[in-house]
Amino acid sequence: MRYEAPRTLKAALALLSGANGHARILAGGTDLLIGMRAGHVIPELLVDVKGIPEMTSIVAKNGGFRLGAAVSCMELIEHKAFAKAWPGVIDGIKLIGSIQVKGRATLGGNLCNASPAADSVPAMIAAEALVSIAGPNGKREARVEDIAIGPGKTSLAKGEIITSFLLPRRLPHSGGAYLRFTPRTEMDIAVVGAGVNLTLDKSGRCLQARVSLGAVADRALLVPEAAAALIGSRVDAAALENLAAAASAACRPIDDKRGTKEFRIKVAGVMARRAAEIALARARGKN
Amino acid sequence: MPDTITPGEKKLRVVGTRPVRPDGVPKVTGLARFGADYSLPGMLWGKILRSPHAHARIRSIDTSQALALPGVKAVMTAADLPEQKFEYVGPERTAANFWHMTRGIMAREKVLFEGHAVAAVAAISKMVADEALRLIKVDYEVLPHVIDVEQAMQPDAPLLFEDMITRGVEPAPDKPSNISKRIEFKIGDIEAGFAAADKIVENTYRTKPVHQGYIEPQACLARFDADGQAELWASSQGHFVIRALTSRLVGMEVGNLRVYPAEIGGGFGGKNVPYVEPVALVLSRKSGHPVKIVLSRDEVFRACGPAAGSVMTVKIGITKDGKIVAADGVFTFQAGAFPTSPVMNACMCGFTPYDIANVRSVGYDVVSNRPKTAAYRAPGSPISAYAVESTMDMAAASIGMDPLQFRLKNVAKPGTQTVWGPKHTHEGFAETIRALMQNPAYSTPLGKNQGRGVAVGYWFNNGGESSANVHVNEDGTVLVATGSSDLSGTRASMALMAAETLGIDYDKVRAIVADTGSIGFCGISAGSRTTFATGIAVVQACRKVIDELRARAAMIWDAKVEDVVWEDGCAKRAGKGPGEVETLPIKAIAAKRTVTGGPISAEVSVNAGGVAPGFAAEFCDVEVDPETGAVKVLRFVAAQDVGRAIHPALVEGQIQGGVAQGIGWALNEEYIYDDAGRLANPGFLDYRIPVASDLPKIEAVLVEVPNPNHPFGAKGVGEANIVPSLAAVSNAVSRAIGRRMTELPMSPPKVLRALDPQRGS
Amino acid sequence: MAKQHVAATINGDAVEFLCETHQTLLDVLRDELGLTGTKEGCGTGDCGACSVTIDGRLVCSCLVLGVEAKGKSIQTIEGMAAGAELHPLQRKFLEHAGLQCGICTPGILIAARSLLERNPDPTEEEIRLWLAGNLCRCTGYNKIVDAVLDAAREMRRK
Amino acid sequence: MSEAPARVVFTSDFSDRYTGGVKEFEIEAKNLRGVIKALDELCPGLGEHLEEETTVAIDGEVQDVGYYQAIRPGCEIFFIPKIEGG
Repeated sequence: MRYEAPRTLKAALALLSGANGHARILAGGTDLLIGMRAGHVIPELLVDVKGIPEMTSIVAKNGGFRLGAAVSCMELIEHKAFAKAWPGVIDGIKLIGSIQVKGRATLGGNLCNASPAADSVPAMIAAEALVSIAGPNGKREARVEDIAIGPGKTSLAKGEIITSFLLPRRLPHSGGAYLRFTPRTEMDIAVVGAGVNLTLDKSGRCLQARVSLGAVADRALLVPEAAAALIGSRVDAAALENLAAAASAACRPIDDKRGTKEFRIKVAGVMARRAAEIALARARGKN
Repeated sequence: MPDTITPGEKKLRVVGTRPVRPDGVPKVTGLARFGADYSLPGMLWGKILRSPHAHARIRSIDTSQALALPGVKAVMTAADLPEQKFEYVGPERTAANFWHMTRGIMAREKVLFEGHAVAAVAAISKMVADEALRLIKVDYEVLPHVIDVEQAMQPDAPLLFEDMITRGVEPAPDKPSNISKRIEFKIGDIEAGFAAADKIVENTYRTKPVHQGYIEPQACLARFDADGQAELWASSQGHFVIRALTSRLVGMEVGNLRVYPAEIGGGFGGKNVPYVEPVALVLSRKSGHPVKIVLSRDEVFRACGPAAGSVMTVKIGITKDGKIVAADGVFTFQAGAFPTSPVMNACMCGFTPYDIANVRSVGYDVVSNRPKTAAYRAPGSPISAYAVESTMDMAAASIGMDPLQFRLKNVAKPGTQTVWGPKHTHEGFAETIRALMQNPAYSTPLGKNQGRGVAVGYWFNNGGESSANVHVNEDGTVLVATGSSDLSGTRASMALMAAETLGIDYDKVRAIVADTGSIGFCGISAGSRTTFATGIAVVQACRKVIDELRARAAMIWDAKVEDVVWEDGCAKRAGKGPGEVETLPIKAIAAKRTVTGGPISAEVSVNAGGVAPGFAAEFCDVEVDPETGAVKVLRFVAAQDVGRAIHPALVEGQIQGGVAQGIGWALNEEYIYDDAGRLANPGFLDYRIPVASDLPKIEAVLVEVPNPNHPFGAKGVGEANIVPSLAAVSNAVSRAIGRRMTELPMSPPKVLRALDPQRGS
Repeated sequence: MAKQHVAATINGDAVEFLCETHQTLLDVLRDELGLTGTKEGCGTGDCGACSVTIDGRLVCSCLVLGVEAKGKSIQTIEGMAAGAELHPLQRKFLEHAGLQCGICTPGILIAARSLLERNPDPTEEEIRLWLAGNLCRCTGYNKIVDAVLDAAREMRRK
Repeated sequence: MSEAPARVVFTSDFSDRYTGGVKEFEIEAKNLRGVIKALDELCPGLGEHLEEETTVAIDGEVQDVGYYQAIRPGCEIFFIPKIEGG
C-alpha cells in the first residue's frame, strides 16, 4: 500500500487519475481506517488531502462561506463566525462521533462515505449547500443532495474529489436546525435525522423552507412536501403537524439493528417538527 | 474465628479513611502494565481463526499453506490440545466439564457459534499472522442453528449435542434436547400458600444476553521452555485459577506453569476463565518462541462469554394487608454453546430478600448457538431479581402500598428460612431498606412523564481460600503480599487492614499482588470475596507478625513475652516507676532482627467462612419522552449494606459502577443476531454501554451493619449493587408510562410500542 | 513492502520511526516505540482509550495512520506529568478515586486536559459531553467528573 | 450436655441426585469430618460429592466444607451448592 500527501490539488488529481489499482482519498480517515482494519477496503494507494490548502481552509466571502472539504469538524465547530451564521449545520457537525472523532472527521468524508445516517448531510441539504468538485475533466459544482446515490455509493466519477462546500449568504430572519434520534445521548448513529432551514418575512410568515431527513431511506432525502407545509404559514401548531405528517410520509426506511421501520416513520415526524421549532426560534433571533 | 471490632469499641485509625491506592500513580502515568503491555525478546504474535458459521460440522482443516508462509512459526488446532474426560466436576453451580471446556478453547467436531475458535497461528508480525489465517482452509458442513432460548427448547430444534439428556429430571428423558439441566428449590407448600392469598400477581419477562463490557480485551504473553516449564503473563481475575485451568487444558503439571498477574482492565466475571492462555502456551511450545495474543474488541464480543439471556415467569400471592404468602418462579437461562449458565444462582437469590413461607424456584439451563455465557457481576441474581422485583412492584401497586414499605413488611431477617434451606443469620436487609426510605430524594415530587421505581436485591458474597504474606522490612516498613488479583483497589484495602492491625501508618505499608510462584493459593477475585477472605488472611498474618515482634522485643528487653503488649505500632511493657511505660517501635525491633533471630515475616493461608450476604435497595427516577420512547434517568440512589467500608471511596465506586452497568442492561445493551446467527453488533458503537452523558449522578448510601466474622466487619461490596438496578429502572419506566414493561432492554422502539394505545403491552 | 520513515515530535522529543503504511499511530506508539500507556479498547474509535493529541487536537490514535504523524507534535499520557510532578488532573483522579481498573484512565486524562485547555471552567454537563467518547465500565463516571471539576478549580486558582 | 444428634439437610436437587430423595439425616459427630464419614457410609460415594460440590451452613453460618468445622449437638447442617461470583 502506497501513501502520498500531495500539497496541491493538481498533484492529488494526477495521483488519482494515474492510479491503476484501487486508490482512496484519505481525509479524516475515521471511516476509511475502520474499513481497512476490518479488511473491507484494501486500497493500493492512499491520497492524503490534508496538505492541500484550498481543502483545509474556511473562507468567508460576501456573506457566504467556502468550507474546505478536509477541514476537521472541530475546526468548524470552533469557527465563531461560521457557527453563528449556520447553527443548524453546526448542530449536525456536532453529532458526528466523539470529540476525538470530530478532531479528524471532515464534511467531505461524511458526505462521500455515503451513509444514509450521516449527520452533517441533512443539515447541509437543508442549508442548500453546494459542493465544488475537481476532476480529470476540470471543475464542476453540484448540490449536496445529488452526491450520495445509495449506501456507500456516490455520483462522483473516477478521479473526482470534492474540494469544498459553499454556503450562500443568509437572508434576514433565517434559521436552521438539525436534530437526530439515537438511543444514547452521544457516540451513536442516527436512527432518524432531520434538518430544517427556514426564512421568515417581516410579518413572521414562512417565506421559504427546506427540510431534509436522514436514515429513513437509502440516502438523505430532500423533502419538498414537508417544506411546503411550512411555506406561507406562520409556522404554527397546525403547520408543524402537517410538516410532521409529510416527513413521516416521505420515509422509505428499513428494519435494522438500529431501529424498526415503524419507529423511524413515527419519529421522523417528531424530529422534523422539533427541528422546525428550533429553526423558527433562531429565525426569530432567539438563541 | 477472628474477633470483631464493633462500633463504639476500639476506635479505628486508618480503616474507613480514603488514602490514594498503592497502584494509583502508575495508572495515571500510563506506566502500569496490563495484559497487552508485556513483551519479550523474540516474541511472536498469535492470532486466532474463528468460525463464520453459527453451527457447522468441521470436515477438515488444512493448515499447510499457512505453515508455509514465510514468517509463520507455528499453527495449532484442537488436535494440539489433549482430549478431556466427559464429566461434570466441582461445584454444581459452575459444573465444570473439561470435555466442554477444551472445545470452548478450540472447536473439535463442530463449531457451535459464530466466532468459535478453530485454529491459531504464531508469526513474526500481526500482519503476517493475519495473512496466515487467510491461508487456513476449513471445510465446513453448515448445520441449522438456533439462537433464541425458547426456540432452542422446542422438540424440533437443531441439537448442539446429539446425545444431551436433560440432567435433574426423574425419570431421565428418553430423547436428547438442548435443555442441559433442570433444578428446583422448594420450601413449604406453594399450592396451600396461593390458596390462602387474597391477590395473585403473575407475569412473564424476557432479557437479552449482555456483555460485561470490560474495556481491556483479553490478552496474554506466554513462554514455554524446552524443559516443559512455562511462564504466563495474563490479565485475569485470578492467576491461580488461570494456572489450574490452563495447565489442565494444555496437559501439563500445575507446578510447571508460573503465572504473573498483569494489571487487569476490567473483568466483572468475564475474566474468571481462560480464553487465550492455553492457545498462547501451545503456540509457544510449538514455535519455541514467546507468543503474545491480544484479542480484538470484535473477538471479545463474539467469543468471550456474555451474561445469559432469559425468559422467566414469576407468580406471587399476597394477603390484602400486603403479606407475601407464596411465590413461584420458573427461570430459563441461555447457557450459550456449552452447558451451565448461572441459573442456579438466579433460583437461589430471587426470593431470598423476603420472608415467604411457601416458595418454589425452578431453573432450566439451555444451550444454543451463542458464545458460552460467563459470570457477570452477581451472576444470575440481577436477572431473576428483574422478574421478581417487577412482580413485587405490581403486587405492591395492586394494594396501593408504597413499594419500599411493602418490601420492608416482607423483608427476611435472621431466622427466616431461605428457599435452599438454611436460615438467614445476618442483619442488614431491613436497615438498608430503611436507609433508602429516609433518603430525602425518595419523597421529592415527580413531574410529567416521570416515574420512580424501587427494587431490592440479594447476593451471597463469598469466602474461601486465600493466602497472605506480611514481611517487616529492615527499616520497619511493611510489605503485604497476597495472591488476589486487584480489580479495583483491593491493594489499598489490604494495606489499610494491615496498617490498622499493626498500629502503623498506611504509608508505611506497601501492598502488592504476588505471582503464583511467590505465594500460596488464592481463589479468584469474584463473588465479592477478596476484602473479606483475603482480608482475613492479611489480618491473621499481621497478628502472627505482632506475636513475633513481641517475642523479639522481649528478647531485647530480656523480659518475658507475656509482659510485652503491642499497641500503636510499638512493643510496650511496664517501666521501672509507677505508671511508666517502656516502648520499642517496630522500626527499632526491625533493626535488631538479625541478633534476635532473623527476618520477621509470616504467611497465612485460610479457607474463610462466616460470609455475610450482600443486600442492596435502590430507587431511580426516569423521564420518558412520549413521542420517541427515549428514557432519561434523572436520579439514582443506591443503598447497600457493606458491613464496614474499609476504603469508603472505593466502596462508593463499586456501587456507582454496578448501578451504571445495571442502567445499561435495562435500557440499551443487547446481543443482536442476524438470520444467519451472526452477531450484528460486535463493537462499542452498536453495543451501547452508557457514556458519561447518559448517566445522572449516582448517589451511593453506605449502610454499615458489620459482619462479626470479619476482623473489621467487612461484607462483600462488589456485586449486590447491580442486583436491583435492572428492576428499579424497569419499575420506574413502567410507572412513568402507566404500562408494565416485561422485556429488557427497554430500548426506545419497545417503549414507544408500549405507549401505543392500540398495541401497548 | 518498503517501510515509511517518519520524523515527529512525541512528548516534546524528536522521534524517528519506520512503519508500514497501514500501521495505526496506536500500533506505532505501542509496538514500535514502547509507549504502552496509550491503550487499545476497540480499535474503531468508539472507546477513547487510545486518546492522544496531535498538534493540540484530541484524536483517537487508532484512527490515525503512523505515516500521518510526519512532522506533527504528539502528546501521550507518558508526557502528561512534568517529570516527577503529576499534572493536577492526575493528582485529582487519585484523590477522588476517579479510577478503578485504570485501563481507560490514560485516555480520559488526555481528553480531560484537552477540555480544560479550551474551557478552564466547565460545567458538569460540559464535562460529561466532552468525555462521552471515553468509555469507562468501572466507575459510572461519578468520581471521574468530580476529579475533573476539582482539578479545574485548582488550575484556575494558579 | 445433651447428646442430641445434628440435623443434616440437603436441597431437593442434591438429594434427588445422590441420596435417593432422602433430604434429612440425623448424625452424631464432633466435627464435619465425622458427618461426612457417616453420610458416606450411608450413601457410598456421597462424601466426595459433598467435599467437591457443596458449601455448608452450620446453624445458618455459611462455611466452606472443612473437616475441622466443629459440630454442636443438635445443630442444623445444610449442604448447599457452592457459590461462585463475578
